[in-house]
Amino acid sequence: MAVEAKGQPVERRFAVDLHVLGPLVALIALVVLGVSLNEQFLSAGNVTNVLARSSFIGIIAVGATFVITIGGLDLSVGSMSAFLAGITIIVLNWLTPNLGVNWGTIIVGMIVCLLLGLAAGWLNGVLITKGRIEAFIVTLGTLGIFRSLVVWLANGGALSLDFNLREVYRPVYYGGIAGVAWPIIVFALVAIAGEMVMRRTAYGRHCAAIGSNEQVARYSAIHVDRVRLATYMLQGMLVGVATIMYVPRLGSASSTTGLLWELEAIAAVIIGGTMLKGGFGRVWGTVIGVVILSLIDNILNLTDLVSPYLNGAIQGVIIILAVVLQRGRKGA
Amino acid sequence: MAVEAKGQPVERRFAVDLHVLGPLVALIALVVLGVSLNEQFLSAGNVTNVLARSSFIGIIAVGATFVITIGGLDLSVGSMSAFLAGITIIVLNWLTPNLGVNWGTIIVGMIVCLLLGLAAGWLNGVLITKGRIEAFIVTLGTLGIFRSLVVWLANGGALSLDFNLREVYRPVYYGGIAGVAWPIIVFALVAIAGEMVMRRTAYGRHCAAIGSNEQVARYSAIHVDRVRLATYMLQGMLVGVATIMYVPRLGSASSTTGLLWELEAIAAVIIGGTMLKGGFGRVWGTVIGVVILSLIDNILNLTDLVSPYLNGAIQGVIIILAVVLQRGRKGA
Amino acid sequence: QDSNAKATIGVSIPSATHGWTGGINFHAQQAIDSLKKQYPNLNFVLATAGDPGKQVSDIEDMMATRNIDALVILPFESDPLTGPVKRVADAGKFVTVVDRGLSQPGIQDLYVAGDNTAFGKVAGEYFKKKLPDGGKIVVLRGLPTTIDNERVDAFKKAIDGSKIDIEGIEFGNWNRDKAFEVMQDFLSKYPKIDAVWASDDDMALGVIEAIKQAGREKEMWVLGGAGMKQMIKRVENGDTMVPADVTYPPSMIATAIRLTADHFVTDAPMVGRFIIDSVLVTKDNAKEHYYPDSPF
Amino acid sequence: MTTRPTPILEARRATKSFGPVEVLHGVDFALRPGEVHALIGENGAGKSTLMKCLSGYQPLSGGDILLNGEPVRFADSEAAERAGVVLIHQEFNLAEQLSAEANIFLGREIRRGLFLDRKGMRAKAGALLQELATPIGTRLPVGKLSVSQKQMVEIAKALARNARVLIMDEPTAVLTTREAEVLFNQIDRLKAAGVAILYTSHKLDEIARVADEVTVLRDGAFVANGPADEMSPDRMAALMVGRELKDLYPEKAGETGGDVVLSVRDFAVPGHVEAASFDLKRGEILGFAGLVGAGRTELMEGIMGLRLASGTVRRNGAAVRIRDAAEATRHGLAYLTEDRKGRGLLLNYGLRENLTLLGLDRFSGIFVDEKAEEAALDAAIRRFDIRAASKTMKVGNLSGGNQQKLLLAKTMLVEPEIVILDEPTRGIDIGTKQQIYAFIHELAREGRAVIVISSEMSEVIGLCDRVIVMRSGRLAGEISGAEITEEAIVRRAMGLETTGAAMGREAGHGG
Ligand SMILES: Nc1ncnc2c1ncn2[C@@H]1O[C@H](COP(=O)(O)OP(=O)(O)OP(=O)(O)O)[C@@H](O)[C@H]1O
Ligand SMILES: Nc1ncnc2c1ncn2[C@@H]1O[C@H](COP(=O)(O)OP(=O)(O)OP(=O)(O)O)[C@@H](O)[C@H]1O
Ligand SMILES: [Mg+2]
Ligand SMILES: [Mg+2]
Repeated sequence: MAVEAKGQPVERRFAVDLHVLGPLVALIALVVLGVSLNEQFLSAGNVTNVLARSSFIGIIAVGATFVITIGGLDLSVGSMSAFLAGITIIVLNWLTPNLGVNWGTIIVGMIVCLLLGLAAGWLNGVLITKGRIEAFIVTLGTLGIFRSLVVWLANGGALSLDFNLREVYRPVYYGGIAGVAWPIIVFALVAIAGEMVMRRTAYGRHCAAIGSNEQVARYSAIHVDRVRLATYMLQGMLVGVATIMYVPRLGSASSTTGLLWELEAIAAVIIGGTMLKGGFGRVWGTVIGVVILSLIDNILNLTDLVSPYLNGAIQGVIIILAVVLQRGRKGA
Repeated sequence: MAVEAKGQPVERRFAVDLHVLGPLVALIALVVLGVSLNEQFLSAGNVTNVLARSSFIGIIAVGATFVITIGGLDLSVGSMSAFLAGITIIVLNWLTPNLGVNWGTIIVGMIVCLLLGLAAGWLNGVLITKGRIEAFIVTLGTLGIFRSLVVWLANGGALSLDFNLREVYRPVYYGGIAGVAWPIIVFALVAIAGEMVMRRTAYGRHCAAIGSNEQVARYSAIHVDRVRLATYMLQGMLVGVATIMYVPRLGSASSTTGLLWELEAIAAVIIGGTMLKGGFGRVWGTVIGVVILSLIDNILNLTDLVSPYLNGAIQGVIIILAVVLQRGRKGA
Repeated sequence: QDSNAKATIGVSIPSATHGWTGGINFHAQQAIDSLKKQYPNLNFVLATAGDPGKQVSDIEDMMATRNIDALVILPFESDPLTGPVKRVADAGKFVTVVDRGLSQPGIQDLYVAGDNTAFGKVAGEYFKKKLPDGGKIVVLRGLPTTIDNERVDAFKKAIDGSKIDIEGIEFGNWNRDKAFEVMQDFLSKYPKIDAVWASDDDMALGVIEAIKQAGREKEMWVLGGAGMKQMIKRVENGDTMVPADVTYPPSMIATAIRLTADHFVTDAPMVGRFIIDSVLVTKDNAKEHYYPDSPF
Repeated sequence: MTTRPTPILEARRATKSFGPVEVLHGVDFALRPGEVHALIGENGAGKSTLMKCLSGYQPLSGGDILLNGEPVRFADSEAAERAGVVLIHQEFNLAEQLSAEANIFLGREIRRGLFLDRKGMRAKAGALLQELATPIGTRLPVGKLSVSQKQMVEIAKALARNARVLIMDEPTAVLTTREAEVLFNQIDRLKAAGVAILYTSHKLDEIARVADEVTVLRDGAFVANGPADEMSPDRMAALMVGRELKDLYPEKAGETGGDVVLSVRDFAVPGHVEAASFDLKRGEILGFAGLVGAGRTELMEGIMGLRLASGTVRRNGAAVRIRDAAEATRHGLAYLTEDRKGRGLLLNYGLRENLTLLGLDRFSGIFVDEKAEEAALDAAIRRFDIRAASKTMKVGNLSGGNQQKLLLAKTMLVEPEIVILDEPTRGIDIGTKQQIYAFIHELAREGRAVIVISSEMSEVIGLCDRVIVMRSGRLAGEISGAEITEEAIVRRAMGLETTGAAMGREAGHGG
């Protein structure tokens, strides 16, 4: 404590401010950059595109915020999503002849997707809590498992949703109300709910406690394992929600579906100011992190400043800069 | 004292045993499996192949063990290696006309590779210590940067080593002494050195102290930042060593060079019993972890039990099982 | 004719990371299954790799543990594989190289070549024909690899001298989602786009969705590539957005495996170079390029 | 009186502020070689802060520090250490995953060439711990040690630094009197060697034992200073608290005929406790005495379901199974851990979050009612006299004693029927102690049952109606009423006498 305390007054308040505003500042900087580079940048169309795109990673990243807050990690979300999409498509195609091309069928598919998500999360959670295996290893393992199950189900190709059913399903991604696309609405709802749960509920408090000191949590009558399991299931369910929004977009699942989403999600969470070591989580920060990430791609596409070969480098630099703006946070 | 002696030790020793032997048991299990599947498995040729190819990840993973022990993380090692390989090849091709096709040229190339590795590690380290940015973010950023620099240098294609020079260089990977291939020898030396440093030097101890409790380390007059920087530089240098062994194997560098090595390295470290949260590292465990990982691939090639689509699933399952064998460790 | 000659044939291909490689995987397995039935004494070893390093390992393993008599390989990249494949050939094994050639001539016995240059050229010429008095187009390229470079360079060369100008060019990673997002951004960036060269059917699907979303189907058409059955079907049905396609048939791997098998079961000399040409698929010839049972 | 040596370390008009709050207001203070100087004061008086400033862990906001008469500014603790000034922290300062030996020599490793001289260090560490009568395995990770053992390692670490000025912040807080005695012998040795020692403790009887000179702080200001032999514990207490303190312990209720609310039979915690059987009656205060490592903590943690354990537990006659703390709470049990920092509080969270963590369900329907929490916090601050610079500060920045008070408040928030207090007054100033004793009595009179584990003999004697003495994992005897004397307890704790332990056995058969 003492050292933290060194010359605290000024420095601390300062640090806190930056730390709180950091992600926001970075976001604003990016927007300014975008506008200056292309007048189309703030057009309704483009804004919708960017936000709608980020919704998948976004919804997943909200879950990741909780997982990381309890001091865990879930590397499997990306391939889990591909797996869920695959199964959902198979189920839908199989239901269509029986239930016909209508919302009923789709609803059933959605429910399957959610339940499967919960199950997948449960699998991760049980292996981690009961099996006492490092989350990194468990989810690295399930990452491989889910991914190759999709490839296997699709015979190495892509699983495609029945064409007619897809026409019915499309609005879930492309439609919306009052000009706001559904994925954006859902993302917003999930984010708000997430922030509420994290800040205002006992569960959120318990997550932070576990991540910050598991022993203290145990001695404070918190069911550490139960909370942990619940968190991984929450993550799984949110992957399900994201997948429900994803399937209608291209109506297919393949080996490339959800590739590296896990990395993007974790990055978003940390850019948002949550600590990788656990003990402190901030959902709204994550949301900003997600938007920052998809803005980077968008800006790179809207401009031809650099050879596309260097896109990766620019991304890297911006990610680091975005976090430099919230200095003072302990690096590890 | 009375209580110390009582019961408690037994319980602990038990736990420790599993935890210590865990990786070994897994390794042995895999070997048995391999033998039962194919009598060629233990042939000198195959054993050499497996060990030689694990040497890259292996050498890198030794560095990763230190990085993780101080409570850090380095996601950039894979693309760093690609980057180093690329530069080294460019330098070698450029030197050849002047210095000619001979060992002199190659030695110069090797030195360049090592120095560049140190520099790259230094970059990571400085951003993390001085910039106070989460290691995850910094190295995720540099991952993108290094990777796309290679792509850019190679104009999207591959950088290839001059064929004549390659012939001279080849023995560094394919040659050896007393039937033991060079990469194996180097890997062994690095591993032994690593274990010594971790166990028997003040530096090793300071790494563990920092990972275990940075505050305490600082109070104990350890120069936390200096040690951290040194560790990331060590990692960078070891990536350099690995790259020196790697270039003669494929004689080229491209966007796919060293792909996902970071994940394999971290997985190996954790399978080996090092804690992702830092504070405790075990180099010999890492070595076993690396061998386990490359055995899995090898075994999958020994038979056609499963559809190749499912390879990923098998890998996932085995990785998890390998760690189940060291239960009792705290999951997160 | 000795149809009971014993032989083990190793097949090393990239793992199914996108549509086309998925097709490769499918056709390879198909061919192997049917050949196994046909010639019980032929034994096959199939290995898939996610990167050149792994592919080299696979070859090493085949040599060390499966003592293969022949190797059929679709090199992940030419340069890294040249050395290792050469060693296989030097060991006296029969070597068949598929699609992309090795960096040194004369290593393989049999070369079943896909022609990436032709792939780009055919596409380019189609653009020239379809846009005689020029136009604005955008290009989505695959992953930064030699193949991709060959295709794009050939394409550029082909449209050279025409009044077609490439407004934007970005990597779509041979990935539908990525292509969809890139195209979305192209659409908001360029008010006028006459055509899109998606250079791959997977990406084409993403691109088409983006165009639909923007409601600009009427404005532009899309040329993909590789002959995915969905796309061939659209061509056959005369879809205005998908007027044509350029083949790059993953079935070439099957051809290669068959020919290699024949080397052991027939006495006909199986050496030399078979070029699987990239042909333009239009409404007229779409039928003969449609394989309903392929997943690709 | 011989002429005293010139001061080696001095503070002149030392002030220290954390943000807006000033916690040291111009303190003057001098430390002389070969002398033990006791610094005493209430919780939050500023003792630890002053010590941290003197040893370079925190910079002064104003005033000077003089070393051998020369003004110095220690850049950091390392600089201070180079000048020979070493601090033993009030809060543990050890790397849990590292061995005792590694911790003792951390940053000061003995090397042979490139490598560590591990044999040498193990030998030295072993010797040091031997001198401190704490023969633990030097290879054992510190995390596996008990608090008292950790404290000894901490002390050994400081001794290994061979300091000219040794500053000890409540070193005996977690030690039993016998262990403390071991420490005092070390202090005498150092004193003889001319080391200057700054010492603080809330156990005033100790001050008389070790100190040559005493300085009293109150609310960050200098109050009094004088030779120890002129200061009686009562006088010191008065100076600290600023009022007369009489009869520390309240009147005992006498024989409590309440019915049994908790009965434990044949209880065993593998590796720590065997065949423990005892009853707890409504309205009584039951003390558990014993030497460190006697396993009292483990027994209670076992009963609370916090450790693997076997045996039968009855609540009001009904057998219950308690698998975790939540179930214990449901059965009306609450446990105050002895390990404040490791198991008690979330140091990087605020007071409110910590206070309500155990009883959070009382504050949450769907959402946590933060207003209610705030109210609860205000109530707790008043009831337990918690002195915090601000309500939003990190608990880690609270003074040790105030952390302890907060922990007590947290435990009591669930209004337990049965309260198990493990070292409840650890690190708490004499004035507050009095309040807490009164509070414990209050609990008993309300008809709750209280178990007090304490290594402070006087506390057990002054407070408890009945005392069970434990000895290396077994109940070594029970004494009640007038029989409760220091001698009686010690004899049982050391196994010289076992009368009264009979009850445990009979009960064992009965259960
Ligand atoms: N880092 C800090 N930030 C803010 N306030 C602090 C910090 N450290 C100490 N304080 C405040 O300074 C005051 C003095 O604390 P200190 O620890 O010196 O008291 P103490 O005399 O050691 O009490 P105790 O006997 O309980 O240990 C307390 O009110 C505490 O809240
Ligand atoms: N967290 C722990 N892990 C492993 N062993 C422990 C732990 N805590 C204590 N022990 C062991 O149990 C023994 C008893 O611990 P402890 O000293 O807390 O008993 P106690 O009777 O509560 O003594 P006191 O309460 O006076 O400290 C110690 O000797 C220590 O070796
Ligand atoms: Mg204090
Ligand atoms: Mg205890």
